[in-house]
Amino acid sequence: MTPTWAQLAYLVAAVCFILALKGLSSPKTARRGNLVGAFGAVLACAIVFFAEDLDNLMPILIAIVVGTVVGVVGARRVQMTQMPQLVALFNGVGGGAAALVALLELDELSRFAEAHIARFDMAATGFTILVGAVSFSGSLVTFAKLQELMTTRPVVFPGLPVAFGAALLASVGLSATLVFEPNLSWGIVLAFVGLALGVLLVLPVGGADVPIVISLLNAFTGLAVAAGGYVLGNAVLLVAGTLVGASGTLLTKLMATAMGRSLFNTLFGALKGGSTLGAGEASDRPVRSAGPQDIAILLGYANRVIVVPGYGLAVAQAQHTLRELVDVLGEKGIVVDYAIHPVAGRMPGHMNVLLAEAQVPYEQLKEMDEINGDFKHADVVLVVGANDVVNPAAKTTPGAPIYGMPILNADEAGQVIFMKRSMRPGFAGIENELLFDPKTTLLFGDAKDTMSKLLTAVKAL
Amino acid sequence: MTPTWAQLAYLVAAVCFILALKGLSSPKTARRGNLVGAFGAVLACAIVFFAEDLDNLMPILIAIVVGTVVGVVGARRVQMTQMPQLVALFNGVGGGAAALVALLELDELSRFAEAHIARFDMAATGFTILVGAVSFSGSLVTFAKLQELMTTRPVVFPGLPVAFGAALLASVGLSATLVFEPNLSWGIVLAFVGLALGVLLVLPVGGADVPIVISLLNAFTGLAVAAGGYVLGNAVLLVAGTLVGASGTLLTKLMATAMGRSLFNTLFGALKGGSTLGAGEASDRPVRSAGPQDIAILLGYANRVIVVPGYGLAVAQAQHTLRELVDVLGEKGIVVDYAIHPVAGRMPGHMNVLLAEAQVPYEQLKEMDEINGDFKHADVVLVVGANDVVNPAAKTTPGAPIYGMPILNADEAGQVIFMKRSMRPGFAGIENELLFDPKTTLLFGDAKDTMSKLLTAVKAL
Amino acid sequence: MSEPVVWLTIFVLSVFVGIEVISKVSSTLHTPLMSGANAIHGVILLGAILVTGAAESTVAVAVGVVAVVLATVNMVGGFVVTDRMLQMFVRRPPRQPQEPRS
Amino acid sequence: MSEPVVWLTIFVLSVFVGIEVISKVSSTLHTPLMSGANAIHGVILLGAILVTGAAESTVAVAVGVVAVVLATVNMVGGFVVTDRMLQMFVRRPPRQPQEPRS
Ligand SMILES: NC(=O)c1ccc[n+]([C@@H]2O[C@H](COP(=O)([O-])OP(=O)(O)OC[C@H]3O[C@@H](n4cnc5c(N)ncnc54)[C@H](OP(=O)(O)O)[C@@H]3O)[C@@H](O)[C@H]2O)c1
Ligand SMILES: NC(=O)c1ccc[n+]([C@@H]2O[C@H](COP(=O)([O-])OP(=O)(O)OC[C@H]3O[C@@H](n4cnc5c(N)ncnc54)[C@H](OP(=O)(O)O)[C@@H]3O)[C@@H](O)[C@H]2O)c1
Repeated sequence: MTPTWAQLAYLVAAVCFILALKGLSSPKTARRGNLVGAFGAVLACAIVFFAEDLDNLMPILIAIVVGTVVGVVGARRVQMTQMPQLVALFNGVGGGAAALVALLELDELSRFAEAHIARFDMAATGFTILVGAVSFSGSLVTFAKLQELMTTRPVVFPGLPVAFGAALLASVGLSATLVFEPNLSWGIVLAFVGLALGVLLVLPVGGADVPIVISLLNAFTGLAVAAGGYVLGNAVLLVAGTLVGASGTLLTKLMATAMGRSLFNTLFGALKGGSTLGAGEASDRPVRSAGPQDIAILLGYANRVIVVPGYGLAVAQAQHTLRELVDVLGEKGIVVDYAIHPVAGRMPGHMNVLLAEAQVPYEQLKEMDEINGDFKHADVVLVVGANDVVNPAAKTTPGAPIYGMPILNADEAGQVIFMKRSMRPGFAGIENELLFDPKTTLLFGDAKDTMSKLLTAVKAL
Repeated sequence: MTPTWAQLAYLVAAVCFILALKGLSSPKTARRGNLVGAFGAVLACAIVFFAEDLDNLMPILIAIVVGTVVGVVGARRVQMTQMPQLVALFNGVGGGAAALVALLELDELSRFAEAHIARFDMAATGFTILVGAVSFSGSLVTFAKLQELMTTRPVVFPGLPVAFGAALLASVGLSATLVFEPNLSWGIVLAFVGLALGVLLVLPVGGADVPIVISLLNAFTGLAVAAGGYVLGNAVLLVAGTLVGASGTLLTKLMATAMGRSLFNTLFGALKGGSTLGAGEASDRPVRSAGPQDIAILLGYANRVIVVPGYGLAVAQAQHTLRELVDVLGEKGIVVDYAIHPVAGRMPGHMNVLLAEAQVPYEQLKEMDEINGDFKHADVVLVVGANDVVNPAAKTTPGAPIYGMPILNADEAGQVIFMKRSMRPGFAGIENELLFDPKTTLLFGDAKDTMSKLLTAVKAL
Repeated sequence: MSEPVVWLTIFVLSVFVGIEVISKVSSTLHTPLMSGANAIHGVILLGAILVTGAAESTVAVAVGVVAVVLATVNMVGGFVVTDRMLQMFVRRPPRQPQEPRS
Repeated sequence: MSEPVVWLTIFVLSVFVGIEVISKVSSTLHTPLMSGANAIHGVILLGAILVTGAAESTVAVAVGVVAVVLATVNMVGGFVVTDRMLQMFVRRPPRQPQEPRS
C-alpha cells in the first residue's frame, strides 16, 4: 500500500496538472502554467522512488537519463516550423509507453493472480493497450506526413474502409477475450491490431487537417493513461490522464471549429470522396500580375502597409526574409504591421510562433480583432502565402465551407498584393474573389524566392 | 455498506448538481439547469429509502410532507420583492438541518464506538455543527434585517469585536475538545457558540450589503453539508456541499466586485467605523426641483424616454405604477425602454425579476451594454429610486468608492429627472454630481406616491 | 488509496468543478444562481433521513424529524423559488398595451 | 464507497474539471495548450517506473526500460518544447531596426 504522505503528494501533483491546464488557457499565465505542470510531473515521478519498493533501479535511472537527454535535445533543436510534427512524435511515444506499461501489467496480473483479476481491471488494461497503440502508430503517421516522409495528401485505397472496419471489430473482440481470458498473447495481438488501426485512421487525413488529428490522438493518449492509472491503482495517473483526455477532446472540437471543419469530416471526409479540401483546381479567369520591381514601387511609396502571413509563408520558410523586408520598409518611414489570423499557418497560433522566432517585434504582431478596423486606412496589404483567411466568401457566400469564419478585412485596403505560386485555392478549396478584384496584383512564385527578389528591389529603390 | 447500484445512482445525482450549476450560469439554460438540480436532489433522496435500512419511516415521511408543503407554499406565496429574505431563510434552515444531523451523528458515534472514532471524523463533525449553526443564526438575522423586523443599519455596540473574538476562540477550543473527547454535551455547547457567532457576524452588516452576506452564508452551509457528507460517508453530500461551498465563495466575490465592495469591508467595515456606506448626509447645494405636473409635460412631449429603475423603486414597490406610466406613454407614441443596471435593486439581477413580475414586456428591458449607446438620443431619462448606477463619479473621480464600476450614461441624455425622497446619497454614500446638473430636475417624494401622481398628471395631458 | 485521501481527492476536484463551472456567470444571474446553489445544499435532507432512520431514542427521532423538515424546506422551497425567479427571465411574447387605439 | 465507484467518481469529476478549465481558451493558444497537455500525459512515466520496478524477467525489464525512455521523452520533451513555444508569445522590448540612421 502506498503510504499516506505519498498519496497526498500525488494529489498535490494532480492539482498542479489542473492548475497547469488552467494557466495554459490564458496568454498571461501560459508559461507559468506549463512550469507548474512540469513541477507536478517531476514531483509525481520523484515520489515513486521514495514511496514504493522498486527493483531494477539502475536500468530505470539510466532510462530516465537517456529519455531526458533525447527529449531536451529534440525539443531544443527543432525548428519552430517543425513544431507540429515534434508534438505528434512526443504524443506517440507517450501512447507507446502507456501500451507497454499495460502489457507488462497484464503479464503480471495473468501470471500471479489469475483467480482474483476483476473483469473491470482487465477491460481497462485492454483499453490502455489498444488506445495506446492506436495513438503510437497514428502519431507516427502524422509525423511522417508533416515531415513529408510521405505524401501529405489523403491516402485512400479501395479496401481501406473494409480494413478499418475489420480492425475495429477485431479490437473489440480481442478486448472482450482479454476480459474473460487474461493472457499476455492476446494482449500482444491486441497491441498489433491497435497499431494497424492507428495507421488506417490517419492515412486518409489530408496534411492541413493533421493538427486536428494530433489533438485527437493526444486526447486518446490521455485516456489510455487514465485507464492505466486505474489498472495500477494510481490516482495521479487517473486524474492527469482524464484531464488530458477530456480537455483534449474539447480542444479538438474547438480547433476543428476554428478552422471551419467538423471532426467527422476531418477523419472520414476523404473516404466519402467528395470534398477533399485543398484539391481545388486553378481557375483561368484573368488576373493582374506583376513582377517584383512593380510591387516594390507599390510598397515603397505607401504610407501604411499591413502584411497578412499565411500557411504558404510557413511552408516556404520565408519568414526571415519577410521580416527583413518589413525592417527595410520601416526604415523608409512606412508603418508596417502584421495581421495574424488565429488559424493562419499549420496549427492554431502557429503564425505567432513563426514570426516571433524570426524576431519580429511583438508590437508589430496584431491580433485579428485588433487590426481589422485598420485595413480601410492601409494603402497596401501584402498577403504572403495566405488565402482563406482573407477570402470575402466567408462573409458573402452562405454555403461556402468557410462561411461564418471570421476573416481579415484585406479587401478594404487600397491595394492588395498576393504572393503565391499559382491560382490554386487554399485549404478550403474554394476560389477567392479577392484575387480577381481590380485592386489586386499577384506576384507569382515560391514565397521565399519572390520575397528575396522583392527585398532586393525594395532596397534598390 | 451502501449497495453499488445506489452508489452509482448517488454519482448520477452529483453529476446532476454539476450540470445544474453549469446551466444556471447562462440565461438560456438557467431554468433547465435548476430542474436538473431538482431531479438530482429528488433522485438522491429517493435512493436512500431503497438502499438503506431505515427505522422511523413514518415520522420521516410525515416530516418530508410537512417540509414540502411549507417550502412550496412559502416559495409560491412570496412576493418578488421579498425574494432575498426568502432565500436567506431557506439557506438558514438548511444550515440548521446540517447542524442537527451532525449532532445526532455525534450522539451515535460517542455512544457506540467511542474507541474507534477517528480524530478526523470528529473534526468534521464539529465543523458541521459550528458552521451549520453560524449559517442558521446568521441567515435568520439577515432575514430579520431584510424583512425590516429590525433596523437595516449596521448594528455596532462597543463590546462587539471583543464578543466576536471570544466566540471565535471558544468555538476553536470546543472543536479541539470535541476531537479528543467526543461527547454530545460539548457538541451542544458548540452549536450555541455557533449561533452566537452567526448573530455577531451579521449584526454589523448594513442592509444593502446583506445579499453579499447571504451568498457567503450559503457557501458556509455548503461546506457544512460537505463535512456532514464526510462524516456520514456519503459521496453525494460531499460533492454537492463542496460544489456549493466553492461556487458560493466565488459567487460572493463576484457579487461584491459587481457592487464595487470588498468582502472584508462588507463584513467588518462598520466595525472600523469610518465609511459606513449609505450614511452619507444630504447636501445643501441648490438643485432644481419640480412638481408632478411639470414632469408630466416633460415626459408627454418627448419622443424617446429611458427609464432607469433602482433600489428605491424596489423599496417603494412602485414597479406596477411605473409600468402603467410607461404603457400610457407608449400609447402616446413615445418610445420608452428600461435600462437595467446589473446591480440595480436589492440583489444582482433583482431588477429584471421585479419588472418581469410587474409584467413589463421583456423587449423593453435593456441590459446596460445594449442601451448605453442610446442615452445620447434620449430626450428624457427618468431615474426612479436609482442613484449610484447613474453617478458619473464612477468615470470621473478616481478614489470614489464606485470608481471603475460601469454605469448607465444617463448624463448624456437631453433631460434627466430624478425621483427620490431627499438629497441623500445612495448606497455608496457619495454625492451625485448629476443631481446638480443644469439639465436635471428632481421630483421629491416616495417613489410609489409621486409615481401615481405623475401617472395621473400624464393621463390628464 | 486510503479512505481519507479518497475523500480529500473528491473534495479537491469538486472545488475546482464548483469554481470553474460558474466562473463565467453574468451578474444578472447572480441571484438565481445563489438561490439554485442554496437549493442544492438542501440535499442534506438525505443526511437527515439517514440519521433519523438510525435514531433510537425518542429525543433523537424528534430532533431528526426537525432536521428532515428543515432540510426539506430548504430543498423543495429552494428549487421552487429559483424556478419562479427564472420564469421571469424567460423571453415572453410582448404584452399589448391596454387598448392602444382607444 | 466501493473501490470502482471511487475511481469512477474521480474520473467523472476530472472530466468536468478538464473540460471547464480550458473552455475559455483563445485559438492563439490552441497549439501550446495541446503541447502542454501532451506533456502532462507523460506522467505515464510514473506507471512505467512502477511496472519496471516490479518486473522480474529480463524481457520484462527490457520492455519496461523502453517504456521509461519513451515516457520520459514525452514528459521532458513536452514541457521543454511547450516552454520554448510560449517564450515566443511573451511580450518583449521592441527590436531596433538595424541602424535606422544610416
Ligand atoms: N492554422 C491552423 O490551425 C490550421 C490547420 C489546418 C487547417 N487550417 C486551415 O488553413 C487555412 C489557413 O488559411 P491561410 O490563408 O493561412 O492558408 P490557405 O488558405 O491554405 O492558403 C495558403 C496559400 O499559400 C499558398 N502557398 C502555398 N505554398 C506556398 C509557397 N511555397 N510559396 C508561396 N505561396 C504558397 C497557396 O497558394 P499556391 O498553391 O497557389 O501557392 C495557398 O493559396 C484556413 O482555411 C484554416 O482553416 C488552419
Ligand atoms: N443589486 C445588488 O445586488 C446590490 C446589492 C447591494 C448593494 N448594491 C449597491 O446598491 C447600489 C444600487 O444602485 P441604485 O442606483 O439602484 O441604488 P442607490 O444608489 O442605492 O440609490 C437608491 C436611491 O433610491 C432612493 N430611494 C430610496 N427609497 C426610496 C423610495 N421609497 N422612493 C423613492 N426613492 C427612494 C434613495 O434616495 P432618497 O433616500 O433620497 O430617497 C437613493 O438615492 C449600487 O451602489 C450597488 O453596488 C446593489
